[in-house]
Parts: sequence; structure tokens; C-alpha cells
Amino acid sequence: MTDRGPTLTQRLRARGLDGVTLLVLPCVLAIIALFIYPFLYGLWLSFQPKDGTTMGNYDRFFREPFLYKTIWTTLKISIPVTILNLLLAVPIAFRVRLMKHQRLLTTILVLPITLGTVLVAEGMLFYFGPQGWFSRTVMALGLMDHAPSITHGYWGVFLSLLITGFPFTFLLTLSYVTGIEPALEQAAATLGAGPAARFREIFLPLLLPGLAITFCLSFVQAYSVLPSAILVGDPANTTRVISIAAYQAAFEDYDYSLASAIAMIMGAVQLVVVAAILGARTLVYRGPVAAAKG
Amino acid sequence: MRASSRTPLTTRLWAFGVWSVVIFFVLNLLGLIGSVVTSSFATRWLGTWFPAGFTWKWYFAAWDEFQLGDVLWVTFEVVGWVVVISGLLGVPAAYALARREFPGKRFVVLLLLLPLLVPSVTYGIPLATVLYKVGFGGSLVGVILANLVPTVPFVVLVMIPFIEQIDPRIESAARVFGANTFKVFVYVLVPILMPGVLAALLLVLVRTIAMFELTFLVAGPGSQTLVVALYYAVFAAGVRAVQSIDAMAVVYMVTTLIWLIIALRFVNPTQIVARAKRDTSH
Amino acid sequence: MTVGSTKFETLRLEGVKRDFGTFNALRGLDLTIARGEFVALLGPSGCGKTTALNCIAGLLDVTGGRIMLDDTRIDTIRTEERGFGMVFQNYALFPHMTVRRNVGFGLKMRGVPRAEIDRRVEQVIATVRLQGQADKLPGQLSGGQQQRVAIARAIVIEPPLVLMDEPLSNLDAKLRLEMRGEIRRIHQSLGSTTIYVTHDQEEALSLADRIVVLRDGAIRQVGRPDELYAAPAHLDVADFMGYRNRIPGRVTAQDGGRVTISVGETAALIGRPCDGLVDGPAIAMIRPDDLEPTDAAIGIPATVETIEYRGREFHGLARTIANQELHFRSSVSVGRGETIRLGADPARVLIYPGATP
Amino acid sequence: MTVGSTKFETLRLEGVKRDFGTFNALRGLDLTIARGEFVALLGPSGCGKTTALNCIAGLLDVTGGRIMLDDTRIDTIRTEERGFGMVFQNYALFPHMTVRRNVGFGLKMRGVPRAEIDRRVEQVIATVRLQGQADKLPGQLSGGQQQRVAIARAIVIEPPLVLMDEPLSNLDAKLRLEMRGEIRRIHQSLGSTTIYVTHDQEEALSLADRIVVLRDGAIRQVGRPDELYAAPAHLDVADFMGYRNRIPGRVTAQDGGRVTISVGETAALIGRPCDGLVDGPAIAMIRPDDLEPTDAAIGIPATVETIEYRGREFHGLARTIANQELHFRSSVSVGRGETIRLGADPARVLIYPGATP
Amino acid sequence: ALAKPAAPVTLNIVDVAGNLALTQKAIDNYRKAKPEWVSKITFSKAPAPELPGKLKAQQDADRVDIDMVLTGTDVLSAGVDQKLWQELIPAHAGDLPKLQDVFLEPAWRMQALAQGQGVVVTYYPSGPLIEYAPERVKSVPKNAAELLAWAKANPKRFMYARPANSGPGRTFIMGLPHILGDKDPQDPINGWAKTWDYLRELGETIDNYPAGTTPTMKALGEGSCDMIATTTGWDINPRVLGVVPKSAEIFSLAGFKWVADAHYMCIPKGVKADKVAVLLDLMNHLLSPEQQAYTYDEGYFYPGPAVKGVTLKMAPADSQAAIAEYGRPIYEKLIAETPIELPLPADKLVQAFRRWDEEIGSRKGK
Ligand SMILES: Nc1ncnc2c1ncn2[C@@H]1O[C@H](COP(=O)(O)OP(=O)(O)OP(=O)(O)O)[C@@H](O)[C@H]1O
Ligand SMILES: Nc1ncnc2c1ncn2[C@@H]1O[C@H](COP(=O)(O)OP(=O)(O)OP(=O)(O)O)[C@@H](O)[C@H]1O
Ligand SMILES: [Mg+2]
Ligand SMILES: [Mg+2]
Repeated sequence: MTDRGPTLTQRLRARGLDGVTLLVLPCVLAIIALFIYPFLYGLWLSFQPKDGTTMGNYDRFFREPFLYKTIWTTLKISIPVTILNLLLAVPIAFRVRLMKHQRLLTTILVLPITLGTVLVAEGMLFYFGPQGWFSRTVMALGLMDHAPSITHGYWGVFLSLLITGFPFTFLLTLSYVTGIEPALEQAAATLGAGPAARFREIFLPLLLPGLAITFCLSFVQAYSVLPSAILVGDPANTTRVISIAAYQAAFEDYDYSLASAIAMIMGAVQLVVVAAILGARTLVYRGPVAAAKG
Repeated sequence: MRASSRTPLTTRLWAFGVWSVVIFFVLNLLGLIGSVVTSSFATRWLGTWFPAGFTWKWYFAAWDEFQLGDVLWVTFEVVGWVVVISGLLGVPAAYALARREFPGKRFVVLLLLLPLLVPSVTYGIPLATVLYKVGFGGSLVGVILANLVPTVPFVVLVMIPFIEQIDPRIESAARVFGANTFKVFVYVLVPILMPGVLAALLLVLVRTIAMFELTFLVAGPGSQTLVVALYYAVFAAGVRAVQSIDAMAVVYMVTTLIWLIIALRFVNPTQIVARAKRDTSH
Repeated sequence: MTVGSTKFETLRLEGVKRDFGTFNALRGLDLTIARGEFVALLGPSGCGKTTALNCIAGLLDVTGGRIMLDDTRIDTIRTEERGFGMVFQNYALFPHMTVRRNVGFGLKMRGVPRAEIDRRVEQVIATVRLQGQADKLPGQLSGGQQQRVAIARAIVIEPPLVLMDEPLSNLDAKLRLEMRGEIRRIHQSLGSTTIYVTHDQEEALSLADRIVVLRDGAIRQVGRPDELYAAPAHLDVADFMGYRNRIPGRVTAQDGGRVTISVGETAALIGRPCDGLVDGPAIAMIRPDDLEPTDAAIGIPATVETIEYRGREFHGLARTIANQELHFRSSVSVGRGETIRLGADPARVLIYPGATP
Repeated sequence: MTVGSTKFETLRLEGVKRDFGTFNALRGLDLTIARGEFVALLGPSGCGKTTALNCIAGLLDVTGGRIMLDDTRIDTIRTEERGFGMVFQNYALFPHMTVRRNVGFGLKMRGVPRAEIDRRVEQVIATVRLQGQADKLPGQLSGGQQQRVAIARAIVIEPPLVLMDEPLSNLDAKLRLEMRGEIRRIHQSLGSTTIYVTHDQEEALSLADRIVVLRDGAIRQVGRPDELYAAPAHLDVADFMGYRNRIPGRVTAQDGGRVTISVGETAALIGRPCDGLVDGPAIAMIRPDDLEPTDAAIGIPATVETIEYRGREFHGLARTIANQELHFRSSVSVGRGETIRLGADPARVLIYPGATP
Repeated sequence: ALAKPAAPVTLNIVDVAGNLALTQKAIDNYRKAKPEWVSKITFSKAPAPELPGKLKAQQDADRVDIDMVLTGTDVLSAGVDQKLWQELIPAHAGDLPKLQDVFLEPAWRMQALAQGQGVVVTYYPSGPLIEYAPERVKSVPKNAAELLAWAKANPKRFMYARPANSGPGRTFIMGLPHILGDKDPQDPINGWAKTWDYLRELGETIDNYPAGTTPTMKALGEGSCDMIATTTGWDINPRVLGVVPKSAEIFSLAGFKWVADAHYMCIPKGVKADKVAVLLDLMNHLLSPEQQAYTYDEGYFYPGPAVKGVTLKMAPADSQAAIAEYGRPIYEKLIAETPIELPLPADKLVQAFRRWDEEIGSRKGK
């Protein structure tokens, strides 16, 4: 007990290693136990194509437009949907935040989350179908003289992702939004910031970390869209997303090796987008959003 | 300028616009759900505003065909465990990641991102093999373990920004007054984080109910969940009445809906900090 | 264009009420403040000072009455259009902005050119003595530093009406004096109107042109500092204004400007009748500074319990036989346990009607 | 079992350092506090008071030195095991708990039975005068009310060591005095040790057994209140302790306990030499209360700029021909613009070595 | 001869082809008849594509809990490819009936596709047929050229589903080479030149290809299209279920040949010998004419039975009634008179699907 310098634990703590840090361990161990081996196996498998070369699958993927085009098709659906979802969720969350009786509306807005892709797809086929209530109403109102063709195409998938993705985005956004101390908004108001400026200068920067995560998770969800692309889309053409390619390789051609390779490419593309967003997230302020005092 | 009314036109227009979008969305949503629900009760519905007649028979048929009683029970069990375990593993890990900068943190984050990024096609089969090897395959435990792979990282990622939002001095206060990490969680963090935890777990719940691939690969005869039955109804070969698919979809929706309503009944998704202060904001 | 950005002549609160559920935080305030005035809101903790400021700033809706700026009703106008400056009791600094950006925020919102913002921000940061800290985030500042940022942020926009909610509470005496001087100086040089909430009577007395004493959401007295100091209109205002010795008695003699009350068996006090005192039970209020050991026979006998050195003099606590605590001042040390007689200059004794039991 | 829950004899800071990046918030504090002592930390805003408390409480790791509780090294022990009580400068109340639950939190963590928690919480809520507010959430309380909850939460657990960070800053004078009394009373009745950060010298002087003056993260002086009040060891401590008049001069005569300095052409001051003053340039420090108009010829001539009524006396500001501001006290009113001579009792004039230019 | 197990076993049967609708009653009968052989049979249903993966996972871990798979040709051949199935013939030929003798002739040909690793349980001649709404189609095309002309005249009114996901869809494209007289109907890459041209031209009138037969049925029912590809079963059963109005009619294109389809019983590798014995016994039971009669069902796999000598009269009463109401007398005649061809073998079929996806589905060159 003669040392006066920091002890080992303190030095570790200064580097961020202490009891609290250990809390990641159970989670990390669980993932390592359940995920790492299967993942590595999949990775290994992707380098074992049927033709025997190592890079065969990847080579083939980037050679055949039928395969590599799916990346673009997928991004073309998933990114706009994700952005639109956020663009809708944020203002609505801001409105709902101010309401006294927000529970009912919240429940209704979150409702689509319970539907599942199948119900949404079925519903869309019915509702937007040529004989559905939507088309009938549109025609009855004389807005259009023939049934709008929404399903079985890009917009079908887009809408279905919007419907299933919105509650997800909204729920997260609402909870992030309400975590921000109202006094900050008030302070901004006394300094002459109108609603738009308050949003831009105060809420947005404070929300960004949360919105970034929300974006990533919604994006990942939209990116791996499979059932709705098949059910309400045009899976042979405009909505032939990359997960369809992977699915076909695995379950129609039973070429698990190619499927793994496609899945790896799919993961890599997502990783690029997610890493970009999360990387940008480290640039913005992250920390308590309560009124700082003391 | 002397403004005389409370809210200027632009603000009112904006609010009107937002509400219009909400109402439009909700109306169409209800129409969409209504279509399916109506159809699931229809005897025949061909090109008219409303079906020719109504019947329960699709539900009874589905109930018998898939032994839905058992399937629902298994689904509830699986979902319950997955939600609890991913909460228990995920929230503390998110806490550590939000509050500490430590060497290797990036690596841990990547490790947690991967299960969300990589489609289950790749790792589903080997994962199932592993689970069968250690004897969990075909059992409830196996299904639960497999479902944890995507949900735990999900909880972690959702929770990180929530935890960052909370003033660490509140935790400091709890520690000063004798709360260890566990008690800080139970008494301070979790209650304050409740909206976040709720949101995350609700989403986990939905994802678990919807997780077909991993569940299917690991499930045995007694551990099938609802989504397997639903996917069978939709994707299986053979003729199937649209109404019976709709009936399954409605059962599926109701199952999830029950959880949603229970969850929202007890916890408000808006943060308590804001609620206490709502009176002072306008 | 904001309403408040043009000069106004008077700000009037007309029966302003604010309820929180069933709790009445403000019970109808009537107050007129002229342009250029420096008004202090004083009152016990929880009396509604912050609520009143919030209503004026538009952060809380009033639930009754109205607020007028000359002939414009402003309680229906949104906060950002009132154009007032405010120092929040809990600072409410923007956690994601540096000190510099926090301070410059109001100017930016007003569309002031970049260069001028920089200049004015630099200047006001110097005023609040934060030169070295300008690039820190609020979370990296000490409590007092944060409070100074809050002050800087409010004054840099040079608003016609400044609302300050205990702006100096976390500063040390020296800095507080300096800041007080700065606030007064800015108030005068801008010709702005200031409403200043403080819990520090000395601050109120030295800064304000007029003091408003609140209690339980209602105005008890409005007056110039010397009026309030020397002649609180009510017993509770006196109590609050530092008349800590509260000695019950009974009126024995009345003589124009003076009244005599008997205290206990042998003692008596002479003082000024207040709040319509005529006869019957009465309460004498005396500041600790004014109660001193005396040789007079009518002095109140009490036993010294504690005696503390306070700089140049001693402050003591004594207990009467009626078990009443008396705080007194003494220029000489008196021994603990000693029994002394305490008395005060009649000009400094205020006598209020006592509660009829 | 927590370390601090048993009584200790001394708390020792040994060279405690704390850096934030390159900024040294504490530069090596050495301090020994005996059980039962009431120690006040005093110092200008941003000098490291909160940082020091946080290190003791374990909320911040020290980056050098160590903290000992008798023979146990505690800076390596986790916060929750130290068992101290703390009032946070920003209160840090639990936003989701009512006042009652906030206050009861520490007891609950200590496994105190329900019934006793209720009893003790009720009692301490009464002590801090919050009876009516017990079921509100912190967000529904006024600033002062929140601060009192923070105090109640810290004292209800009757900790052996209490750390208080400006606990009374948001209370009005009357309540502050009451609370001060309660804090002192609880300190004594529990026999606990208290470290008390305040920016209010009067509070420090009246409450503390010992005062520690910090500046820029280092200890400048430690002493009894009267020592600090009457004999600050350094110029900056004197400055901070309220010696607002700072009059430069040059030593002209030395005589044991007294030194005379010349001020300007005609005036002179006699006072006590401090901080090893021998010869050469010097600075005389005088409190505004001690500088009074005088008839003596050596009085410093100055023109009255402002004169304010402060209760029983007048406080004035005068300017010398060297353009130096002097704050003085006067029992009679003097006219603005009048030129007067100001002087002070030599016992109250402190003379420090002046900066050699 | 099959040995009775030491103790009654439990069986876990997975159906990936919708076959249980036809055979579940018969299997239940077996349990009732032989309680000393089986104590319990659990039925699960699964979408076809994922099943091989599941079996593979179980086999890699050496813990197979699926005892029998009822499958169509797709999973059958995927399993053959990936060596998931146990060999039944010749290994157990002695324990099964003499298949060539009992099976209908086309069923026996279908049996060959199993390469001894599965046994046909139900069979039907399938299609290709075209179904249409007589209210809306006045002049019914008679041959491929007329169909194309009609489709061009009525764009978006003819539909068929993506072949990989649809029985009628795949039957349609497999039937075309016969109808159009292509070089080699068994070689989609080199032998189908006319078929691909035809499909491409037809594709110009088609807006999109749904991923499944059901949406096409629904479209026909709702009136958003007038003509779709179908098979016998898909003609009868949806009308029974009310998805398609009873009034819908069918026609066949001149020169068409049936393309048969069948369901198989397979036993995964890793199932223990005592269970295999019971399973073989069960197969015997299912191939008996009385049990085969159940496969008439509600016309879902019309006719259904794979063995000779099973008439509609033997089927349960409700099954007879449904077929009496919704069946078509013309089928008996068509089946009797039209040649019956085998479907493409699995690897060829995958090639056909791929080519269809790349050239027709994604409308390359359009
Ligand atoms: N996280 C941090 N990062 C950088 N500097 C910091 C941080 N926290 C505190 N400081 C700096 O350390 C110094 C001491 O801060 P501390 O909070 O201890 O002051 P204090 O004595 O409590 O002041 P006050 O009386 O104003 O509360 C201040 O100058 C502050 O700016
Ligand atoms: N949101 C609320 N809900 C219920 N009561 C409230 C709310 N906000 C404030 N109050 C109550 O209103 C009263 C006045 O509060 P206010 O903040 O105006 O006091 P204050 O005069 O500023 O006190 P302090 O000097 O302690 O800051 C207090 O008793 C407080 O408890
Ligand atoms: Mg207040
Ligand atoms: Mg501090």
C-alpha cells in the first residue's frame, strides 16, 4: 500500500475497461457461440463453388447482369423507402409528442407492425387490386377511369415496405424525440428560433445519433425484403431484389455455395451503407440531451 | 408586425399537412386490414364491394389443419423467452457500449452488426447443425437460441442512442446512494429507459414472431411457430383458398396485436422525463 | 419581425393566472412595468417566480388573465415572436453546441451577419469572464461557468426585455458582485427592461428599481428597495425580508408614530405600528442586526446559546424564558450561558397585528 | 458492507490529481479531514471544487495521487461501496421517481425496512419543508424545491461523510438560514463529517470548522474561518475573501506588526504585513465595510460616484485620482460628486507584497 | 418380410407438397389398423424449398427427426442431388409391392425419376390447360397461334405465373415444346427454340408474372384477367373453394400432350432401421387401392390415384359429390386419348427456370 500512482484497475479504467465494460461480455459470448462458427462456415462455403475455383461464385455474380443488377434494384427500393419512412416518422412523431392522449394514435400508427408481410401483401393485393376498395373508391369518385395498377411492381413493394417499415421507424423516432428535454426547445424559442429553426438547430443534431441507428435498422430491414418483393412485386423483373437471387440460389437451384456468396455480397453492401451512416454518427454530438446543469 | 393569432398560417398549414398524411395513411391502412379481415370471413368474394356471404369456416379449418392451439402456445413461449433473454443480454451490453470507450469497441460493434447484415440463408443451416449437434435441435430451446442471433444485436443497437441520451449524473447519484450496477439498472436506468426498452423489445417480439428461416430450420414437430404455418399456407405447393390464407394472416396479426396492446397498455412510448415536463412545454 | 424588438412603453400583467392541474401556481398577478425599469421578483422558494417569468416569456400558457405590451396582447403570441431574452434557472444550455455557439445562437436566429456575431459573442464572453472556455461543450463546464454562459446567451441579443431567473446563484461572491455590476451596466446602456428573479435580498435591494414580493402565487407587496427594507407592509413580507426575530406581545400604549408592547412579564418593546395595528395582540419584528445587548431595564432577558464571530462583529443566538429564539448582533463577545438583556432602536422595530388566538 | 458505513478517523487526500485531457482540473491536493469536521471548500467558479468532490465520491477517477480513509485506499473502490452521501450541484434527481421515492432511494439501497424508510423519509421531508410536495415528480418542482429534495436525499441516509455541492444556492435568504441551521444540526447530531462546497463566504464562515480555499485546482490556504477572514495568506485569497479594495502603494515604514505604505502623493495607509512583505511595492487590501470616510489627513482622497442605501448604512463607490475604484461604507449619506477622504482601522488593513513590475 | 418393431414407434411425417390433403386419412387409417406398429404419427407441413436445408442440418449433426417426406418432384430431386434420401429400390424392393405391376403406366414412368430413392404415392396428368371466363371470352382460341393472337388483341388479359413457383406455370412451358413441335422437348437450352420465341412474344402482352398460381386464379375470379394457364387439379379445386367462379371453362391447345406430375414418399438418411420397416409397411398400406381411393379428394390432384383399378366409386362420398359437381366429364376422355409425357428431370427444369427468369421474366431485350 505504498504506491501513490494509479493502480492497475484505475489504469484499466482510464482506458475504459472496468466492471461496466464487462457487461458486453455475455452478449458478445452469446453471439460468438451462436453466430461466428455458422458465419465462418457460410463464408467458407461461399468460396467452394460448384465449379471448384475459389472465387467462382463472386466472379459469376459480378459477371452476370442478372445477378449483379439485383444490388442496384435493391438499393433503388430500400434507400428511398427508408428515407421516406424517416421523413414521415419525424414530423409525425413531433406532432404526437405534443398530444395529451397520444396512446391511441400511437397504437394505430404502430399497428402495421403486427400485420406481418403476408397480411400486408394480401391486403395490398385486395385493397389496391383492380376490384379492391381503393380502386373502386377512386373510380367511384371519378378520380381515375380505370383501376390504378399499384401492385405487382416497384410501387407495390415500395408501399408494402413503407407500411411495414413505418411503425418501426415511428416507434423508435417517437421515443428518441420525447427523450429530449423540453427546456432546450424553450430556450431556443426565447432566443428567437421559430419551429423550423428549433428543429434544425436543436432537435435534429440531438436526434441524429438515434435517427442514424433507426435509419440503419430500417434500411437493413428494407434491404433484405423478400416476401413482399415476391408477393406484391414483380419478382422476375423490377423487384428482383438481391435476396430473391440468394433465395433462388439456395432453394430453387439448391446451390448453397452461390447462395452464401450472394448473401455475403448482400451483407457487404449493407455494411458499406451502415458503416457510412454510423461513421457519420460519430461526428455528431452524442450525449445526454437533458438540460445541462451543474 | 403585430401578430394577433396564436399560431401563424405556416405552422397551421404544416400541422394540417401532417395530420392529413396521418389520416390518409390510417384510412388506407384500415381499408387494407379491413379487406383481409373481410375476406377471411367471406364465403365467396369475386369482384364486388362486399362478399357474397360470411362464414367462420376458414378459421376452423386452419385451426384444425395446423393444430393452431399448440402452435400458438409454442409461439408465445418462444417469443416470451426471446424477448426476455435478448433484453437481459442486450440492454447491459448497449449500456457498456454507450458509456465506455474501450479498445476493441469497434470490433465488438462490427461483431454485433454482422448478424443483422448477413442474411440467415448463409448461417442458418450451419447454425441449425450446431444446435442439432449439441442436442438443442428440434426443441424449444433450439428455436429460442436461434432467434437470439438477430435479436440480441438488434436490442443493443436500438438501445445505444437511448442510453446516450440519459444524463450520466443521474446514474452517478444512484451509485453514490449505494446502488451497484445491477440496482442502477433495476431502479434507475430501466425505468427511465422504459420507452426505449419497450420499443426495442416490441420490435424484437415482432421480428421473432416473423422469423421464419431460423425457426423453421431448427424447429422440430413440437416447436413450430405460427409463422411456419403461415408461410406454408402462402408458399406451399397446391391449391389453397385465398380466404384460408387470409384467415391465417389474421390469426397472425391478432397474435402480434395482443402483445402490442398489452405492451402499450402498460408503458407509454414517450419518455417519462418528457411526460413530467409536458405541462411546461407547449 | 418580433413584437418585442420594437421598444415598448409598458408591460402589464392583468390578473395573470396559471394552474397546474388543481394547483394554483399564480393566483392573478396585476403588475405594470415601465420601459427601462429593473424589477426584482422576490419570494420564498416555490412561490411562483419561475412560473411568472415563464408566462411572460411564453413558455407557459396563462390559464387566466392576460399580458399586454402597450396595446398588444402578447400572451397569445408565440415565444419566439416576443423577442425577449431569458436566463433559465436551470440554464438549459444546448448540450451539443460549444459555449461560443450557444452564445451566438440568438444572433444567428436574428440573421445577424457572421462577422458581427463573432465580434459580439467574443465581447460578451469576455464580459462573463469565460475567455478560456469558449470552445468547450456545456458538459465540460463547471456549474458557475454554465450559468455564465446562460447569462451571456441572453444578453448578447440585447433584448428590450430581459428575464433572468436566479442568474447568479452559482457564482462566488466576488464574481457575483462583478456580474451584478455587468448586468446593471448592460441594463442601463441598452435601456432595456429587466425582470430579475433572485433569492438574494441584498441583490434585489442593490440592483432593482422596484421589488415585487410574491407569496403562494400572489403579490404581497410592490415597492422601492428602501420601502421594502424599512417598511414591509405585512408580517410575512417582514419575515421574508430578514426580520428574523418575531416577538409576540400585547399593545400597551399608542402614541402617534410609536406603539409600545409588553413582552412577557417584565419586558417591553417600542416600535412603529404597521399593517393597521391598533390594539390587542401584536408581533414585533426585528432584524438580527438591530437587536443588541442593552442595559435598559425593559430589555428582553435571554440566555446566550451560541455566539459566532462574523467578521467584525459577533452574531449570537439567545433563548428567552418563553423558549423563544432571538438572533442578535454584538460588537463585543458575550459568554455562552450568560443571561443578557436585548433591545433595539424603536425606529427599527416594526410592530404588526398579532394573530387573535 | 460499504467502507464508509463504519466510522473512520481521517479522510486523507494525498496528492490528488485530475486531468481532463490536457486540462489539469486538480493539480495535487493534500488535505486531511478528521472525523466530525465540517470543512468548506471555497474558491472561484471553475477552480475544481466539484471535481474534488466527485473524486472523493468516486464519480471521477483520480489521475494521480490517492485518497485514504484511515488505512484503506478508497479511490480504487467503487462509488456505491464508499457509502457517502452527496448533494449534487445540479441536483441529479431521479426524474421518474416522486420526491418521496427520490428521498427514500438511499435507504432502500441499504435494505432498510419499508416502515422505517417511510418514517425517516417523512421526517426529512418535513425538515426541508417539502411536506406538500412529496408526491410530485422532480419535473413538477421549482428550482429551490428540487434543491431541497437533493439535500433530503443525502441526509436521510445519515452517512458518515456528506459531500455537499452548493446545496443552498437556489434558496431564498430565510430558507437558506433555516437550512443552514438544519445542516449544522444534523452534522452535529450524527457526528458525521461534512465537506461543503459553497460560493457564499458568509455561509462558509458561519458553518465550517475549517475552510479550504482552492484556486486553479490547487489549495491556496486552509484555516479556521476567523483566520481566513482576518488573515488571508495570499493576495488572491484576500481578494476572494471579500477584500475588494486593492490599493497599490510602496512600503515607507516597517515597525514590527505594522507597516506603512504611501498611496499616491499625499495619502498613506497603515496595516498588517502579510505573505512575507518586507519592502518595495505593496498592495493594501481592505474590505468595503472597513473603508470609511475619515477626517485624517492621510485618508485617501476620492470622489463619490454612487451611494446606495443598504439597510442601516450606505455603501458607496468612489474614484481616486489614480482612477481607482474604492468601495466604502458610510453611516451617513454623502453626496454624489463630493470629494472625501477614506481611511481604515490599521487592524483591518492587510498589506501584501505587490507585483514587481 | 418386414419385422414388427419391438415397441410401437412414433412417426414424424413432413409434407412439402400439399400431399397430406390427399393421404392424411389413409395414413391415419394405418395407425388405427396397426397400433402395435405405430403409437403416434405427427404431421408437419413445410414450404418445400427450405426442407432440404433442414434435413441437411439434421444429417450433418447426425440427429434426424424427420422419418418420411411427402414431396413433389422438386424436393425429390434436390434430395437425390444432395444425397438426402435412403435407397429404397432395389435395397427394399422385396418389401414393397411390385411397382411396375401395380402402378398406372405413366405413374410407373414417373417412378423412374425417383432413381429408387422414393416411391410414387399420387399421380395426375396435370396439364397444360387454359382456363377462361366464358362471359368475357367470346371466341375461344384453338391453337397456340390463336392464343397468341388473342393475347395480342387483349393485352394483359392472359396470365400465367412464374414457372418456378407455379405448377400450372411450369406445366404450361413444359407443354409448349410438344404443342409447337420443338426439336427436343427434353432439352430447354438447345431444343426449345420455338417455345422461347413464343413465350417472348406472348410476354409482350403480359404485364407481370405473379409468384404463385393463386394470384392468377384470383385475377381470373375477380375479372382482372380473362385467361390463365391451369391443370386439372387447379381447374377443379379452386372452383370448389370458391376462388374461381363455377362457370369458368377450360380448353386445350391443339396438339397438346399431358405433362404428368406426381408426389413421392421418401425416407431421409439417418432414419433407424426399425422405423424404416414400419415406413415400408406404411407405404404398402398407402399403395393399396382402397387407400388410394382417398386421393380423389376434392379434385385437387384430379384424378390422383397412382395404382391401377381405383375408380371414383371407391372414393369417399363427399369426394364423389365434389367431383360430380365441379369435375368435367371431358377429362376422362382427354386423359384416355392424349399422350402423357414426363416432366423435365430436375436439372433440366432448373435450367429452364433460369432461362425463363433471365429471358422472359426479366424481359431482357425489351
Ligand atoms: N469533462 C470536462 N472536460 C474538460 N474540462 C472540464 C470537464 N469537467 C470540468 N472541466 C473543467 O474543470 C474545471 C473545474 O471544474 P469544476 O466543476 O470542478 O469547477 P467548480 O469549482 O465546481 O466550479 P463552480 O463553482 O462554477 O461549480 C473547470 O474549469 C471546468 O471547465
Ligand atoms: N409542472 C408542474 N406541475 C405541478 N406543479 C408545478 C409544476 N411546475 C411548478 N409547480 C409548482 O408551482 C409552484 C411554483 O413553482 P415555481 O417554479 O414558479 O417556483 P419559484 O418561485 O421559481 O421557486 P424557486 O425559487 O424554488 O425556483 C411550486 O410549488 C411548484 O411545485
Ligand atoms: Mg424558480
Ligand atoms: Mg461546481
